[in-house]
Amino acid sequence: MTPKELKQILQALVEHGVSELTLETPDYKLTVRRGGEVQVVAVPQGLPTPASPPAPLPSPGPTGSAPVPPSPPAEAPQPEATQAEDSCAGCVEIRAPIVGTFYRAPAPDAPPYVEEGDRVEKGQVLCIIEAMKLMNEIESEVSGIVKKILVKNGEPVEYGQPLFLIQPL
Amino acid sequence: MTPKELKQILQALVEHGVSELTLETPDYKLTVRRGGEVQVVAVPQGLPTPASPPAPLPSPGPTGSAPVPPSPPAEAPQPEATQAEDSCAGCVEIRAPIVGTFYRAPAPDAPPYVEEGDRVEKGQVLCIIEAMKLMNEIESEVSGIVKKILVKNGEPVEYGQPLFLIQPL
Amino acid sequence: MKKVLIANRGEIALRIIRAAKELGIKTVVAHSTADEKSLPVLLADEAICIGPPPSGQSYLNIPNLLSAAIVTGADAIHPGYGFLAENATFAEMCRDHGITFIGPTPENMRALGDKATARKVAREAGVPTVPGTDELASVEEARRAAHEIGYPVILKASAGGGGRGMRLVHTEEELERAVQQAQEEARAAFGNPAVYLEKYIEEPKHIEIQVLGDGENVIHLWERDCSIQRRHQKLLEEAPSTLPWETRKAIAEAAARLARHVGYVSAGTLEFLVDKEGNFYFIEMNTRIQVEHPVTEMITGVDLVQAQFRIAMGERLWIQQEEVEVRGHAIEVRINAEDPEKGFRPSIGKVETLLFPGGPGIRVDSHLYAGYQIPPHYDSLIAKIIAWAPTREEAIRRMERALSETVIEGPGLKTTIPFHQKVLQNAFFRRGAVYTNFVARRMEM
Amino acid sequence: MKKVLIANRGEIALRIIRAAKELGIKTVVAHSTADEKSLPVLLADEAICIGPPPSGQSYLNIPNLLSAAIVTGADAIHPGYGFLAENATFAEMCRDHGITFIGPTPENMRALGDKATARKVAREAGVPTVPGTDELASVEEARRAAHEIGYPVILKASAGGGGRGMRLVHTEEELERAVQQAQEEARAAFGNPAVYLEKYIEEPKHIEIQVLGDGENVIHLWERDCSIQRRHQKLLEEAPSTLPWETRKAIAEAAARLARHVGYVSAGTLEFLVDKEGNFYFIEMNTRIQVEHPVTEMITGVDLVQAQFRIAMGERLWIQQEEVEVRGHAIEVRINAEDPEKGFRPSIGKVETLLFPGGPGIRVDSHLYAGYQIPPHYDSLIAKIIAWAPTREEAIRRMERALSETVIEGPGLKTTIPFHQKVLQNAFFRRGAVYTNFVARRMEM
Repeated sequence: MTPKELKQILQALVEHGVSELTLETPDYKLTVRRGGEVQVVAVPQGLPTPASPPAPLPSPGPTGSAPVPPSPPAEAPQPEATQAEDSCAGCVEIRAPIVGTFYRAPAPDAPPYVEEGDRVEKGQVLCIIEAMKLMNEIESEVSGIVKKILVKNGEPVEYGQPLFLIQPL
Repeated sequence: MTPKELKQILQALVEHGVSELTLETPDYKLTVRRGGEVQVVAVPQGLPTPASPPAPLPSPGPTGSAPVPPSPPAEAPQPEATQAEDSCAGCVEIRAPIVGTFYRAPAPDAPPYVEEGDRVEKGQVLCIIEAMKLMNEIESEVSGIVKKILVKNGEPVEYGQPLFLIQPL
Repeated sequence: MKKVLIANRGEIALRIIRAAKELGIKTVVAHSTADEKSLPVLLADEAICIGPPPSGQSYLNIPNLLSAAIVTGADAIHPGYGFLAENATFAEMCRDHGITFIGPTPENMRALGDKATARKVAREAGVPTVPGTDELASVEEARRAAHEIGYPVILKASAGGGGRGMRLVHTEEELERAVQQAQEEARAAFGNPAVYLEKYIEEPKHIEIQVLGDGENVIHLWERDCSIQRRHQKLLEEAPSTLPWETRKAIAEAAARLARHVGYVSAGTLEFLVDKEGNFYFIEMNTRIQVEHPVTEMITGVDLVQAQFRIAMGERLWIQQEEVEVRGHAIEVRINAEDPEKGFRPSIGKVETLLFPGGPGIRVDSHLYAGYQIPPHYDSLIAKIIAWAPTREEAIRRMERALSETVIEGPGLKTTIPFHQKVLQNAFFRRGAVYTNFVARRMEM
Repeated sequence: MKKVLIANRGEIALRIIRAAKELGIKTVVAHSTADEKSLPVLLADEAICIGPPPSGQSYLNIPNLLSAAIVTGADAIHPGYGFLAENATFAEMCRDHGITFIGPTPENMRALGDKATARKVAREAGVPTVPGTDELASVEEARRAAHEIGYPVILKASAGGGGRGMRLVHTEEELERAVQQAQEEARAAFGNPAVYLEKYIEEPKHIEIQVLGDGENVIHLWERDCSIQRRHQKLLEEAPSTLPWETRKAIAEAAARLARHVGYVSAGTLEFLVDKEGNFYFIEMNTRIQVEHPVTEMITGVDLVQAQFRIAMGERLWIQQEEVEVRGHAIEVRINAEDPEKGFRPSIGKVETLLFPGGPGIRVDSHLYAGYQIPPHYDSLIAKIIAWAPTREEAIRRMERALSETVIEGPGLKTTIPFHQKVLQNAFFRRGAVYTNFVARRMEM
């Protein structure tokens, strides 16, 4: 049993006002007793939720409510290829170094720089981010296979937003 | 189990008010017991401390900053003799049922009703609380030995303030 | 005055502490065991426990309160609102014990305390009251009176309030039966079948006038519109009202005249109903500070609670009527721990996440803090948010902005914020078309 | 204007959100990765990350900011204060991209942006400046000028600021050596040895005038006294000042005249030194909203940030000078995350317990929430508390009351609250005897 599973079980106990539980499975045996004089103040001290939540994001738009990039450590001033945590174990994440509009091809009628499944070399152009009418080529920081393209053509991207997952080879 | 996992489990226990837990898995057996009177405040989110603390109590004076009586359970409307927790195991606490001035004797020149070490009977007068020029006799609710007199003669007392510790016999 | 005992709790206890602190007067909060960890107890110079949670044994416990004042050396008592605030006997006992009661004299309270006496005083002062009768001796008397007043009329229980024993009568045919029903209901509810009859005012505004008196001089600080009510509970108040200038002035002057007539001392409020034609009728006087006093403070700049203190210390009124200047518009919402989706059922609990609004024109009066457990023993008011702006339209938008950034959360805790957001968005409210049955009619609640 | 991009952070970003919300304008907060969990990001309609924590790469990153406005469809940018607020090039680039810059025109900024040009403009408008010279070519020139102006005089670095390259000279004997020392220091600090000379104003008050212009009309909203400073950092501001009425009026009118002379657009502030005789000297203009703008809002009832929006939308000034009415007195304290006992050293950390003051006359502008981690990358201002009351004395007591109920606590977190409490208690401060070296002289800090 993982700590996360245990947490879920405890959560359920609290929600249903259970004070004692014994559970035996082939894998484990669990006994829990709650209550007595225990007064626990576990305070959700994160970001408060305002009475009216922010308006839903006009899609497409890069905002805090869009798929949030795992926040880079505050000390790392430059967004870099980092280990992707979610969908692709061992993958490297290529993030937007500037704010702008994401284009997969050099021109509207040209073929995309890369497709999912393509093999790319370090330094190869993956996409363009247009910012203030300038086209900025974004290069791959590793050699590998493009596992996932995370942004659609023509969508705005914010600083640090993950663009590609690349499985290094 | 890693120390980190253990920490997470303990965290979860605290958060869900668990007082006792036993967990047996093929890998390990875990038993956790958390204290009886445990009051855990994960985050110091209780009563805040203002920038300038309340002025020190003009002694003698009954205030929140005076030795605070363990708060009676909210449901018990009447202050009653209760198990004293601190200085005298098994003692019964006699508390002030009204607000007023505490007198140990019926008159300034009379001897006190009781002294520490005296044996008292249930119903015996222990002291007087003067409120609005009326003398209210406070009687012992148990028979026993007066272990401690908690208030000085002539001091004001607030509702619920402990006055005597009596060891029942 | 050196030290004041505050015989109240919650936000008004805090409000009184703030006024006293600013005047350099020490504070003692008298509290029940349930309020031991309340913000007023923390912020006062001293605190003294005066009884168990039920208010009958603590906040209404006169011997313990007086005794608390005596033993802590307090030379004054501020009663706040509710509890003992309008209890003439308590005010008298304070006086007998040499303790200044911060409020009107017992004589003021008795002259205005019950509705019947107050109506009589109003008539003496030439202030219109709702046309009506005394207790009805017979159906025949009711018939004569109703004919004279003109239908529709309303029957009310002499002993009662809160809607019980009330009957609306549109025509003479309905009258006899209605009188009988009202009497039966009144007997069942109050043990007294006596009823009286009044003119029924359709869709009235509830307008109240704030006055300040020093026993000789009385000034008014204009009106508050408290028409947004649900079952006679005020929920949202504003000042000034949207009434025409002449009407506002006429009501305010009538109110000041009445208060002057009884030599009123301290802050007080005179309540009126105003019909669509601008006719106004005095209903009753509240001889105390009101929950909604901040809206008047916001538009006049006068600190009403400080004023209560200063008058109680014997100061003559330091502002003349001509010096009372109204600036802009203010709205107060009462945030109650109630679930507006479930019939405003009280919703107690622990406040875990708390974020109050700030910025220009926003005032917050609240005894909440993060971690505070709302006790189940008292009323459900947990915060007042007041918005000021140069115009009513801007004040409404500012209040909407303020509520959008407010967070009061805890397990199972519900507040009336969503209700207020709906009121503020309501098109009738926005154009000032409010009256005492607004919530029932326009909000369907 | 439909949507504004806020190119700032902290309390001013929140202030701008509030103004925009009340005007029905959508908001996008441009933020660095360090401010991802900030209150403005939460409360805005949208948020967009524009760079890493260092402001050079985020809040000063013009391409990313403009690009952020373009991709989010914002048609306006509000720069707040600091960062790009007074950058004429940025304002120009906004214009070039069809984005409304909420502030003065680039031309306004250039006419008033640097001190030397601003002094010239002031002289054209007949507004007195501190008597002084341009860059000194020789010690001989310095001698002649000092003789003409009269001792004491002060030498200042042309390229500099913040005290370096400054020398106070009391007599002609000291002059030559002082010029040489000042030049050496200026070279070392700024790579430019040029110095100039000015009349030294003893114990001056720092008085600034708030103006609002629409390009043609300019009104003033009276003054703020910002004399309570430490090392040129303002710590406490108030309005009105304790100067005599004639002096106040003369300075305010001079300021409005200067702003009118350049066809000023938006909100701006003109700074003056005022000596003991009431002579006043223009120093510089801040072509943006200021940290201390709330004190003016409190006494005039005018929302200055909303005014910036309305002017940017092309509205003509909706208030005339005669309609600007001052009511009461307001004081602002800047609460910084600094340890006043350790030389105001920045003290960052997590805010665990938070309780802001409330009640009458109190306004709080702060981006804090319980659980907020103060990032180390930006300035240390964490909250502004503003107290309003009918008189200065009452405002001081109200501020003391407000600070006594404020709690901003976290492990290792220190704030300037104790410093402000000392200032408020200071007898010289209480009688209005403040000047720019008050903190050094009266507080010994």
